[in-house]
Order: sequence, then C-alpha cells, then structure tokens
Amino acid sequence: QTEIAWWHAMDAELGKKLEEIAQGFNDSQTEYKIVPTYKGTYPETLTAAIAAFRANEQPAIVQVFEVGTGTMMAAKGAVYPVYQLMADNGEPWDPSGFLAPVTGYYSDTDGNILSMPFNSSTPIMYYNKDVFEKAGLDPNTPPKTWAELETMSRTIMESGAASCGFTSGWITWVQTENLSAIHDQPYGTLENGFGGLGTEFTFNGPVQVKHWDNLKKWADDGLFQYGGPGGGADAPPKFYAQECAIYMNSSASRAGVIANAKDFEVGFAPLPYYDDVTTDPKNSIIGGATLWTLNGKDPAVYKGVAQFYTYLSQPEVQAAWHQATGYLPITNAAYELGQSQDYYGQNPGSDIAIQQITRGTPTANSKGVRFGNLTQARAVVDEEFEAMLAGSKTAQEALDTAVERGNQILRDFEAANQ
Amino acid sequence: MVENRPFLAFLTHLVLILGVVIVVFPVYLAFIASTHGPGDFMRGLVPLLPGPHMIENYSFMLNEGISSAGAPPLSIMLLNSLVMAILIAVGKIIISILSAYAIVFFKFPFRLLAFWIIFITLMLPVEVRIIPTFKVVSDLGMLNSYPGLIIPLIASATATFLFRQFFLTVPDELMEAARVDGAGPMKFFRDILLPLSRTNIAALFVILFIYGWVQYLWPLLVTTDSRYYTVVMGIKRLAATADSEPQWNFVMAAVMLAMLPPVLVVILMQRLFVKGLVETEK
Amino acid sequence: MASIDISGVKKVYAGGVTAIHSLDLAIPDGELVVLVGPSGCGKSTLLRMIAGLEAITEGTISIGGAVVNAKEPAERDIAMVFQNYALYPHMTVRGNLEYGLKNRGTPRDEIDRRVTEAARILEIEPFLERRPRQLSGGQRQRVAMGRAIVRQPKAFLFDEPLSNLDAKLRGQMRIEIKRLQRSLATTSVYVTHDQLEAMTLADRLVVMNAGRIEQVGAPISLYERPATLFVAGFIGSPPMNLIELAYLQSKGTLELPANTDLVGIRPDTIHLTPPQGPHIALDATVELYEPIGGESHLHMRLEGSGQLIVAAVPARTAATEGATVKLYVGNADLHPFNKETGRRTD
Amino acid sequence: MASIDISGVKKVYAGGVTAIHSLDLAIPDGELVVLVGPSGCGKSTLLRMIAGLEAITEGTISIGGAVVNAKEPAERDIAMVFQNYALYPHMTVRGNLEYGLKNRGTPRDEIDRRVTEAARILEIEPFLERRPRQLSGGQRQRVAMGRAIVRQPKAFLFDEPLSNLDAKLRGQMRIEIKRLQRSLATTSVYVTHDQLEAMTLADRLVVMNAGRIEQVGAPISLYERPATLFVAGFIGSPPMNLIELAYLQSKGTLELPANTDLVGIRPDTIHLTPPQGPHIALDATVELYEPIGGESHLHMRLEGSGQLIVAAVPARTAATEGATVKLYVGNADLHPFNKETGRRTD
Amino acid sequence: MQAKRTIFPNKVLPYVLLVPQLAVTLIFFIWPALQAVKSSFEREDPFGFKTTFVWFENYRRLFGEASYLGSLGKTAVFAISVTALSMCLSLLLAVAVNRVLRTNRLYTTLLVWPYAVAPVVVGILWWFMFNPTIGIAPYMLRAIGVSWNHRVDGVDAMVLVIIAASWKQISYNFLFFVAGLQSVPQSLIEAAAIDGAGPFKRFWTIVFPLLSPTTFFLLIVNINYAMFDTFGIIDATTQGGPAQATNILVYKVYSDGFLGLNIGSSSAQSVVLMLIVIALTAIQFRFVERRVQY
Ligand SMILES: Nc1ncnc2c1ncn2[C@@H]1O[C@H](COP(=O)(O)OP(=O)(O)OP(=O)(O)O)[C@@H](O)[C@H]1O
Ligand SMILES: Nc1ncnc2c1ncn2[C@@H]1O[C@H](COP(=O)(O)OP(=O)(O)OP(=O)(O)O)[C@@H](O)[C@H]1O
Ligand SMILES: O=P(O)(O)OC[C@H](O)CO
Ligand SMILES: [Mg+2]
Ligand SMILES: [Mg+2]
Repeated sequence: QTEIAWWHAMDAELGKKLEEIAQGFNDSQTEYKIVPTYKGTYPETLTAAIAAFRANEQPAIVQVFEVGTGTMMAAKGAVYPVYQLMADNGEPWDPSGFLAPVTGYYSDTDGNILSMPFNSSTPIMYYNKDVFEKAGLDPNTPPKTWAELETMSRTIMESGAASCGFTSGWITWVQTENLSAIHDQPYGTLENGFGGLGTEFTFNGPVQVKHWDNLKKWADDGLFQYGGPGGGADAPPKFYAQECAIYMNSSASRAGVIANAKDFEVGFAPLPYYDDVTTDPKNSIIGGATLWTLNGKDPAVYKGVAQFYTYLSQPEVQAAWHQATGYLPITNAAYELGQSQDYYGQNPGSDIAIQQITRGTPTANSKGVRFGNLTQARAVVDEEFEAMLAGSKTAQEALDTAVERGNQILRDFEAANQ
Repeated sequence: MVENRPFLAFLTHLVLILGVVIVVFPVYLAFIASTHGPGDFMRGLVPLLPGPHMIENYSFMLNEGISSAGAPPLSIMLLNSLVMAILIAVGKIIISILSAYAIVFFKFPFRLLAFWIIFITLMLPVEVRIIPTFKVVSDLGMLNSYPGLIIPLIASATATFLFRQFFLTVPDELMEAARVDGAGPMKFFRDILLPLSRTNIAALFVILFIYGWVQYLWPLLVTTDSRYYTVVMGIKRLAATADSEPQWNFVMAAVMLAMLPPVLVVILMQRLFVKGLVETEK
Repeated sequence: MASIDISGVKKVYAGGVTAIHSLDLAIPDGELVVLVGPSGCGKSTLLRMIAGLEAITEGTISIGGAVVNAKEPAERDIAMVFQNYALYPHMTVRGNLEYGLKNRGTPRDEIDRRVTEAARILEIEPFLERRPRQLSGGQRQRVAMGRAIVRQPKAFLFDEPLSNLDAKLRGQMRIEIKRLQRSLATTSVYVTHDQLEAMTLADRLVVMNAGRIEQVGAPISLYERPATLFVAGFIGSPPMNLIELAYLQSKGTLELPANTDLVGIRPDTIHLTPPQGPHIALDATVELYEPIGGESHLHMRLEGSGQLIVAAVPARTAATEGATVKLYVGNADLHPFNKETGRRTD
Repeated sequence: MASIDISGVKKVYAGGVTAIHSLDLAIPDGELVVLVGPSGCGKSTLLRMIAGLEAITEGTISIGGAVVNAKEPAERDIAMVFQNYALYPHMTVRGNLEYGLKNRGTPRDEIDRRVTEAARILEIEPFLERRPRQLSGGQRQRVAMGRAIVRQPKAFLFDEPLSNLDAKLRGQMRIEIKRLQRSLATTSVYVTHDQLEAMTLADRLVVMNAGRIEQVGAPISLYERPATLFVAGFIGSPPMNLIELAYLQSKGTLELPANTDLVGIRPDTIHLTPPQGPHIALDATVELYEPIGGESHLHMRLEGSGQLIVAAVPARTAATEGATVKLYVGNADLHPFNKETGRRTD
Repeated sequence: MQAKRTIFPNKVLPYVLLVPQLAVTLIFFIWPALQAVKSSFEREDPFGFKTTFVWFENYRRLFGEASYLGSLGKTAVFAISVTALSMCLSLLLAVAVNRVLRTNRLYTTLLVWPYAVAPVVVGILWWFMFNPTIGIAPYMLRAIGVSWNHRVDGVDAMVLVIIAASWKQISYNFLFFVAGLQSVPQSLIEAAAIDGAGPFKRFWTIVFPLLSPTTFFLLIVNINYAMFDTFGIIDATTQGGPAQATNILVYKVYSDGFLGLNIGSSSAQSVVLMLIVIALTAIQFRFVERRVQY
C-alpha cells in the first residue's frame, strides 16, 4: 500500500469531516492510503509545507488557503499542476464542472487550473435569533447594511440581551478584502494581483478607511469585539457564549456554529454593505483552500493522488462535504445534487454563501485577491488593525502604513522570484 | 539566635503562603478545568470547583486524543517525551563527562580551543539558529526520527561544566594516589572518578530530564509525523484550536498530564534536583 | 627497599617559578629523612618529583641505583601517604588496601595475606569493611599508612601525613610511624612542618629554604649547632634569641670568631643564676611571666637596647613582671653568626 | 565593664542534646576567664548563651548585675571575637570597626576618635581602607579585636580567636591579647583548646567536661594540683602518667590517703638521678628516645607491668634505646587519685 | 584555564574523549551558526530555488525597520521587567523560607516545581487565566474596575507575558537565593546582631550585600532566560501581538523566518542575537570563572 501524506488545516468539526473523506477514499480501494495530518492554522500549514519542501520531507498533498495561491503559483518547481497530474495519470478531468469563481481564481494566465479545488468558502453573517428576540428585534430580519447593523447592535446592547453587538473572524479577509470586493473597491493594482508580479496594494481607499474607522468607533463603544489576529480565534466563543449577537466569518464556520450553538437558534445572512457607497453590492470573494500537489514524490504516489482527486470530485463526496461544513459546493453537480435533495429548503440559510458569491457580474475588483507573500502582508494588516484599535493610529494612518509595508513585502517577493 | 518578634514570624508565614498561592493557583485552575465537560466553558467564567468528568477527560485524552487537532493519543506523545527526555539526559551525561574528563585531567594542544568550542554551545540557544540547524538535520535525513529529536540537543556545555567543576574539586591527591597505585587514565576514570561522580550524575540526570521534557520548538520543527510528536508540542497544537471549539477540559487534561512527570521528578527528587540545578549553573 | 639518589635536580614550573635549585641529596637504604622548611620552600615539589608526579626539569633521581626520571609513578615502586590521606571514598578500607595490589596483578591469596598482615600491624581489622567516611581522622591515617605498607614498596614518601590530626593523636601516630619504619626499615622521605615530628622522627633532618638545602644532619646536631641563621631561627621553640654582638661586647669581652656580628642564644640556655664555667651576664626587665606547667617563659626587655628576648626557665621560678633581673648565659651556649653570609662563624 | 554571673544555667538543644548541665560561674569585673575542655564539652554553647546568640534553657545569666536572659545580643553590650573573625567582607576595615558604633548611634566624631584610637593600639592604621580579603590572617585577627574594643563593651567574648593562625603568629597574638586585656581591664571570657593559650592567658582557668565544670582556678594551680583525673589528663603535655597504686606499692611503701588507687606523675617530675627528699624509684626500659631540642622525651616501659610512661628529661641526657634505667620521683610530686570518684584524694 | 596539578601524559586519549562532544557541537551548533551568517548576506525565495548575494542589504533593512527597533525595545522592557519581578518575588520568598525552621522543606517543595513546567505550558496556563471569555483574571479585573484587553492593548499583552514568564522563573531564582542565603556565614549575622543591628538592618547591611554574587549571577541568567527561553510562553499566548507589542527578538526570528519565510532577514536577526548572546555569556563566563568574591 502506498501512503500519501495530506497536510491540512481543518480543525475541530471540519477536521473530523475531512478525516471521514480520507477514510472514505481509503475504504474505496486498497492500493493507496491517504494519511491526513493536521498542521495548524492555514498560515502554519503553508509554512510547514514550504519548510518541509526545503527539507525534502514534503507531503504529496497540502491544503493551501486562497491567500497562499500567489506564492504557490510562483513556485513553479515545487508544484505539480493538477491539470497536468490528471492528464499524466489518465484520470478524467473536466474543469468546466467547477464553479466559475473557483476556477477563475486558481487558474494561471493560460487558463490552466493549478490546484485541486476542495474547500472554498466565502464569509457570511451568523446571528443569534434568541438575542434578537430578547432585544425586541425581529429575529427573521437580520441587518442588511452596516447602518442597520449598528443600530441593531446598539439596541441589543442597551436592552441587555447581549453584552456585545458583533464580532468577526478574519479581519483581513472579511473586513478588508471582502469589504473591498463587495463595494467594488480595488485591493491592489494589476487586477488585484492577477496581472503579475509588479503589483501594489491600494486598499487604503476611502471606503476601507471609513469601515476601519467605524470598527474602531464601535469597538470603543463595545458594539464590536475584536476576535484576534489571523482567523480570530477569540471570535467564535464570544458568539457561542452568547456574548456577541452577531458573528461574521467563513461560511465554513457553519459546522462549528451548529455544533456549539446548542442553547439558541442561529440565523444566517449575507454580509452587510454600506448603502451610501453602493446599492448594488458585488459578489463576495472566495476563501477557503485548495489542494496543491507537491513535486518530488514517486510516480506511484501521484497515481494515487490523481485517483484521490477523482474521488473527491464526485458529486456525492462534494455535496456531503459542502453540507456538513458550510463550504461551497465547488462543482455544479454537487450544487445540483443538493438542490435535488431539497437540502437548501430544509436548511434555510445554507445557500446564502453560494448566492452571495455568485451575485451580479464580477468586476476586476471582485474576482478575488491574489498576491505573492499575501500571508505576510495579511499579518501586517492585522498588526495595523490592532494598532488602530489600541488607539495608536487612526484608520487612515493604519491603512497607509499597511499598504506601505505590504508593498515592501510584494517587492521582496518580486525580487526573490524574478 | 535569640529573637523574640512574633510579628516577624507571622509576616514570614504570610509571605510564604501568598507565594505558594501564586505559584499553585494557575495549576489549580487547570486541574479544575480538566474535570469538567465541554459545555461548562460557555458560561462566562471558568468553574472554580471540580467537576465530575475527570476520569472521562483523562482517559479520552490518553487513549484517543484529538487527531483533528493534530493531537494523537496522549499516551503516544507521553511515551515519545519520555524517550526523548531520557535519551537526551543520558546522552548529554555521557558525552559531557568524557569531554570534561579530557579537559580537566589532560593537557594537550588545542585544549583551550576545545573548551571554547564546547562553551560556545551555551551561547547559541536553538531558537537563534533555528533555520540552519533545521536544514542540517533535514540534510542528514533525521527529520521525523528519535535521533533527530535527540542528537542535536545532546551537546551540552552545562553538563560539561558541571563535571568540570566537580572534577576540579576532586582532590589532586586522589588521582595521584591512584597513579602511584598503578592506575592508568581509563582505569582511574572507571574505578575512581565515575563512582565518585554518582550523585552528580544522578542530580544532573534530573535536570537534563526536565530540559528534554520541556523542549518545544525543536520537536515542533523536526516532527511532521504525528508518531513522533512530544506531549509539550502536542498540547500547543490542541490549545491553538481550543477557542474555536471550546474544549478546554481536554486541553487542561493534557496540560496536567504533560506537567505531571517532570513535576513529580522535581518533587520526589528534590534533593538531587536542587543539587543538580545549583551546581550546574554555578 | 632501596637507596634514593637525587643529583643536580632542578624544578621550574610551567609558570616559570623555580621551586628547586639544583639540589643534591643521597638517602641510603632504610634511612628516614625528614624535610622541613617554611611554606613554599619546595618540600612537596621534591617529594613529588621522587614519586614521579612532577616532571624533573634538570638532574636525575635514582631509586635503588636506577634512574627513574622517565618512569611513571606506578613503575617506580614507591608508596606515598598524603596529607589528606587521599583514600578512595567509595571503596571500603579493604578495597583501598587492595587497589594497588590488584592493579599490579598480585595473586588473590597474596593480596589477602598482605592486607590481613597490614591490618593487624595497624590495628584496623575492625574497620576493614567500612568506608573511609565512617572512620575518625586517626583511623583514616592508619588506613593511609596501610595502603602504603601492603605494597611493600622500595620507598615510602610522606607529605605532612599527620597535620590533619589533633595534637594528642599526632603525638601517638608519630610514635607509631617511627616504630613501624624502624621495623620495616623501608627508605622513607617525610615532609612536615611540625618541629616535634621533625626532631623526633628523623634519622637525618634536611632543612630547606627557597628551593635549596640549608643544612642536613642528625636533628639534635642541627639544634645544637645550626649552620646558618636560617636554621637557627627555624629550629627550636621558642626560637633562638639573636643579639647584636656589639651589645654583648658592651657588657664584657667575648672571644668569638673574627667575622661574628650576631650572637644566638637559645631560650633554655638563659639562666637566672650564674652557671659554672665562663659566662656572660645581662640585665633585663620582665615584661611577661608565662607559667606553662613544666616550665615558664619569661619575656624580657634587654637593658639598654630594649630588645625583646625570651627565656625558658624552670616551672617554679620566682619572677615578677616589671622586675629587673640578671641573666646568665654560658659562653659555650653562644652561637656566633655573620649577618651578611648568614652563616655560623665558628 | 561588668561582672558576669552564671547561675544554674542549663542548655538543651532543640534536638534534645543537653549541652550544659546546670552550671554556675561568677566572673568578677575585669577578670579574664579561659574555658577549656574537649571538643563538644559545651564551651561555645556557654559563650553563646552569654552573648545572647543561644536561648538559655534554665537558670539565669546576669551581666553587670542585670539578668539578660530575655535580652537580644544587641542589648547586652558585649563584644565577641569569632574563630573565623566574622569580618564583614564587603566593608573596609574602617567600615567593620564603625558598624557597631553606627548602629548604636554614636556621634560621628566619637566614632572617628575611637576608631583611630583602636587602630593605633592594634597597629592597623595602614589597612583601614582595605577590605578584609586583602589582609593576612594575623591582620584580620587584629581587625576582629579592633571591632570588639572600639565598642568599649561590658565584656569581651572570645571563641577560639587564634586557632586559625599558624603557630608563630598565634604566639605573638596571644601576648598582644594578654597585654590589651590587662590595659583595658575588660571582663573577658576566652574559649580555646590550645594548652599554651589557656595556661598563659587566664586569670582563672575553667576546665569543662561534658557540659559541666571540672575545676576552676589559677592555671598553674590546676597544673600543680589537678582536682580530678580528667583535669590531670587534660592539662599538661606530654600528659601526666597515671600508675596503679598497687604497682608503686610493690616497689616500696608510700604514705598516701586511704582511698587512693591511682597515682599521677608528671613527665617533668621523673628524674634519672635521685632527687633530694623522700622519693620513689622505678625500673624501666627505654623504648624511644626523642631529643626535641631544649629537652628530650623518654618513652619507657615499666619493669613488671609493661605500662608505657613518658619522662621529660634535660636535653643532653644520655639514654640508649633498649637500655634499662632507674627512675626517681619525689614523693611530693605524686598526685593521688581515686579511680571510681575520679577525684584527688589528698 | 584550570586543570589538575598533575595530569595524565597520554597524547591521543584526550582527543578521543572529546570527539563525541565536539562532533555534535560542530555539526549542530557551529556549522548552522556559520550558515546563518552566510544566509544573512543573501536573499532567497521561500522554496529555496533562487539565492542572491546581497551584501549587507538584510542588515540595512533590518535596522531601518521600525518594527525591528521596536522589537529591540520590547525585548529590553520584557527582559528587565521579568528579571526584576521574578527576582524580587523570589528573594522575598527565599528570605522568608530561610527564616522558618521546621516547615522550610514543605514550603520549598511547594515553591520549586514550576521549574519543571514547560514554558509553552506556562503560556497556556496563563492564557487560560486571561481568556477573554472565561478567564478568571479579566473577570476579577473587571470587578475592580480595570478594563483589560490584551488582544488589543499592547501594554496589557506585555503585562500578561511578563507575569507568565516571571511566574515560571520564580522557582529557579528562589532556589539560588536560598542557596545564596545559606552560604552567608551565620557568624556574620551573629556578629551584626551583637553589633546592634536588628533583623531588617542586618538584611540590608550584611545579607543583601553578601548575596550580590548570587544576585549578579541571577541577573545575567534571568536576562538570558527572558530573551530566549520564553519563546514558548510568547508562542502560546500572544504570538508577538497585538501589533507586535510582544514580539521579542527571539520570537521575531522565528516568525519572520519560519512563518514569514524571509530567511535573509531572519538570518540577519539570528546573527544579531548571537552577538547579544555572546556578550551576555562572556559576562557570565567571566563571572563563573572568577566569581565576585569577598
Ligand atoms: N603546580 C605548580 N605550578 C606552579 N608553581 C607551583 C606549583 N606547585 C607549587 N608551586 C610553587 O613552587 C614552590 C614550592 O612549592 P611546594 O608545594 O613544593 O612547597 P612546600 O614546601 O611543600 O610548601 P608547604 O609547606 O606550604 O606545603 C612554591 O613557590 C609554589 O608556589
Ligand atoms: N545548634 C545545635 N543543635 C544541637 N546540638 C548542638 C548545637 N550546637 C552544638 N550542639 C551540641 O552541643 C554540644 C556542645 O557543643 P559546643 O559547640 O558548645 O562544643 P565546644 O565545646 O565549643 O566544642 P569545640 O571545641 O569543638 O568547639 C555538642 O554535643 C554539640 O554537638
Ligand atoms: O475558514 P475558511 O476555510 O473558510 O478560510 C478562510 C479564508 O481562506 C481566509 O483567508
Ligand atoms: Mg607541601
Ligand atoms: Mg566551639
């Protein structure tokens, strides 16, 4: 039996489900054994894989979040592109079966898809219906705009229904990158980085500044509670413990929310927008991760990997994963399967993510963001956000510095990859 | 000394009791947390009194672990930690006692240089040369193996120093008597020096065992295979995800289990421990 | 057993200290030689060169006629008793006694025989199975002696072997060592800084000073006729009084060798009553009267010069502090010296 | 200055060791009392109880008439000189001398006056700005003395103050202490285990044994008339020979108190020629002849009993080892004891 | 350097004895250290495909970077605070233990075991105590009207890591202070008592000055500890945040190199750190060989 190492970043509920998939594949045949290993958060998994690659101890498959895409794409020698892998091993492979935002994001300039789509997500809003009710709000009318969100949060706090209005995971992804996309604001030049290495950040525009300013103000008022850098590990417990009434995070947080929100009812809604900026919010952008195949293993291993990818692409597998976790159904077939099962009817809110990511026509600003070293640049954004919250910088200053420092990181990446 | 100041005696005990409380309280909380069910951490404040789930939590962690959080069963990790700690301690003692013997009982060209080379190891904690050391280990194919966990940590200036200091206190006459009695260098080492170093070796073992046990960054880097995880690094993995799904009960059960062996060693071998510590560092 | 010949031996330590300056000393077979001298004069260095523990910078040392300069201590067949005994703390007394024999591959029964014999002689049979730390100082000292004698070596070397014992025990052990050495008749070199030991143990006494030998001879002859001012001051307690010749001559005429300028007088040759035969008389004031039992010490100031001198007088001598007394010294008890050469002049 | 009264004092240590059994001792103002006795007999304990460093289990200690049992050391106004000097290593010599005065709030100019004075007396002016580690042993000892005298305390307590010095220095310092104590006339208690110090320093000598006082008196009177066998054996070197009365009576008739069964003879009262006055004569074989300069020691075995005895004879006595000699002891020099009571019988 | 008065004359044996130690040292310490120096002059892409020699570019950038200078400052604040806090507490406890007779073993036992707790576990313990949702510390602080938010407030975060790091070090310092106190000769304290000094005065004028060798030794060791051994504590609590408020040098080396994959800069930082360690160790070594002695 050939062992195939798969490093991933799926913890808790998601991790359990992922292990089931691996088990499913292992049970489906006898030649290969997928060995999934949890390597920490997304950034940790990415860096562990890179370090391992340098040490020639890399796994065959590594799950890399969308932010690492720029980095991975630039590392031509390290990656075995999935389209090539499938062709080399004679596995069926039809990229057109995948959701458009997904294929668009993970394809190179020639339109070849480089990594195996697996768990794509987009951020949505979760809210505590019980608290809404307690505060005298309609539990079935979540806030649509930031202005509504502010008022409702105040009502909730003042009524004592909860001690905080909202919290959020991924300040970078949810409150900055997606905010930019939804309001059709550029995040960087060269089509948010899709156009090449010479790109620069531009996320210090007025909309982003205004939003950060608001977040700071709301944090001072207690309406908003910061959940920490990166994924924001402190955010979910605040929502689970009914401290905060609203919680914005990946659609994939759904699994955790359902598992932990035992004493209250949860509502799902799209992310809010500023109606004074746009009345036609654009699609939100993709998150989550894909599976990258790393070079340097035996052909036998790659054969197994290709088979595994085929297994993964099956509508049943995809639909089950999507339904259990909240990740997007990444193939059209899986989405259709869900519809035919009336899954979305029975689970209201479970299709919010799909609708949100597919609404309208994507613009250059809402295709997604794809930069080299974006992980590091995100760390900078987190830091500057924290600096702003701590009051040592205004939103404008924080974003300006973030852009400046971020550009330096882009230049480093450019220099190292030329 | 004749001294009659009851207030001072009272103050003394007060200070000590406060000190003990400060030292014990965090661990008390951890223990309490490890005896509760997961739901008990959703209520705004940690429980302060023991709950009913102790056995359950501990046996779950020992036997199953939380593989989705990168933590295999704790029993495996505890075993790895034990192997690592013991082999590091033994290895350090062996190579250090030999080199200290060479440095103290012989004079040879480059003696000072050898001494300095060994001494330099003290200067370079693994954290500051982490990337190249990792590279060396991976070039040698020692990632994900016990040798990889152990050998790079085995050169120890500290242990060499302790032995050197101790050897310097062995009366010159003892070695002279042995030489007059017809013992050569290895015979003297085996017959006289080694038996005399027994308590030092034991004391050092305690200290080095703890040193090996508490290693964190190194195992974190050189193991990518969960079969080689040590408990200290495994716990960090667990804790990192603890928030998104509050399972502090399991984390703290693991914390207690990871603390227990070295703490027991310190408490049970207090005399040796103190001797080892105070003498190594001086 | 063997003679020891030291010829032209010099020792310069690595640091550049010259501890021994070209020294000659022949020790015949069976003799016990005692080395004395102030701290740092090179006694231990000399002993350790004989043992082979210290390299010889120049000259040769022979044991039993064979030059041993290049030999390891183990090959010289000597035994050494150290000041701190240097017993192996982790071995029993028996183990300590056996160790040297085992290393030489002595047969088991021979080892047992010799250990039993040595233990009997030294009366340490009851402790044979104890560890050194379970013994008193005196017992340890015996074990150290035992370790030396079981080996039946060509020579014994002792480096202040009794100085860690209290006065009473030291006295006893001294007598035992003397008796033992006499009966074994093993050539011995004994280093001490205790006057009593030096005087009573030595067949010949060697007084060393700054890496050189000052005088060699029977102990009593050194006491009675110190060849140098150094020996005069070093041997004897309380030490010899040294008085300027000029002062004495102002008190009367003296017939002393021409180049004499300092005269030594031992405290016990100062009398309060005129002795028979030719003598000199001095006036002094008693500063302190110390009755110490069998005798008394009189600390006095000489009239005129104010020099402080000491006399050892019989126990019940009547002397009041502050009183002026007349002191008498027989002419034969005067030791004439020359300050410049530091040597005796007669 | 003050008298010290110790009455019914007992000391039981925490572990249960009774170090002092109900002890009485009155030390008049200005007297120097020396405590001697074997190791562990309680000398230091007694001294430390006087100092206030050790609690008194029973009885009272008064200094200058006032009971001090409950007082802290600081309040007793005594000064102590420790065996290891206990100089404050981080202060200069001046700092050491000033410390006690400063703590008592002595005015600055008074401190300076006293320190200057003490430094002058002890000849330590040149070292006033040095640290203790920069001083030799003898100099440190002087500083320790200085620290005691600047305080002008009611009493001095000395715990083996000279035992860390070498023999020569010890002799000098002993004389200085004596002189100093005489001139200051401060009540002093002095612990030592050195015979010479005890004999020469003491106004009164206290011999202790196992927590009790054996005998108190002027040193020479203890030497000449030891009240107990213990004192007889303890004071004097070489120690007194103790011979069964029965053995002596077999050699001739003796008139000694009825319950006598053991007779003590000091080595220096054994003569090789018959003395004047009534005496006894003994036969013995010379085992060892030790000339030690001013006198010689003869180790002999008594004819008949085979007991080993020692005689201290004049230096140039002719005696060959192995020869049989006749020994004479004046009847007045016999010390009659009773073995059972351990006490003198006359 | 000291050796024995007499030594064995063998020529080869000492080298044989030294081989294992030297081999490990050279392979795993010296060689990597040299590699770090080399890398500090290079720029490299994350996967290690391309390496360019850039002279002092990495250093130049480093010292021009506000965050690095900030990290230097944070490290100083952290090290000094941890050293001061834990040493003061330990000294107090050691003095107290030294005063009690019967129960000192018990107290000592209760105070020494944190030594055996891994730094990262210490971090977890304190992180748990300060957990924003369920932690007891924020709860109590809130009760007394202190607003606490180490997720946002850099000062709070710094205080948290200082407390955690000091807690771990108490037992170590305590043991050394106890040993130091016991080596102060009893007779000096008695002499001071006779010289009229009360307990507090005795402590400040005699005991404390005499402890200075121990204090000095601990000072160096604690600074060393705070600078390097606290990696696990930082990693388990703040991970250098918020906004780099607790990003001490050693953590930055790791996060820039291993997480940020900026190997050139990380190596340059390693080299700077090595220089600091060498300086600290040199001081310590002088001290070990020639203790401040009276
Ligand atoms: N290993 C050494 N290296 C350098 N110099 C030394 C060494 N050993 C001794 N010396 C020096 O050699 C001289 C003689 O020393 P030695 O030990 O022989 O004296 P000693 O007569 O035995 O003195 P003591 O009576 O103190 O034992 C001294 O000046 C001493 O400092
Ligand atoms: N702190 C203590 N606790 C228990 N027993 C003690 C203590 N100090 C001394 N002793 C015991 O009390 C007895 C008397 O001791 P002390 O120190 O007074 O003797 P010493 O006459 O001064 O002896 P040395 O001549 O050896 O100094 C001894 O048996 C000793 O073991
Ligand atoms: O939580 P996930 O898996 O949806 O991923 C979140 C985003 O990828 C963050 O960049
Ligand atoms: Mg010597
Ligand atoms: Mg004593």
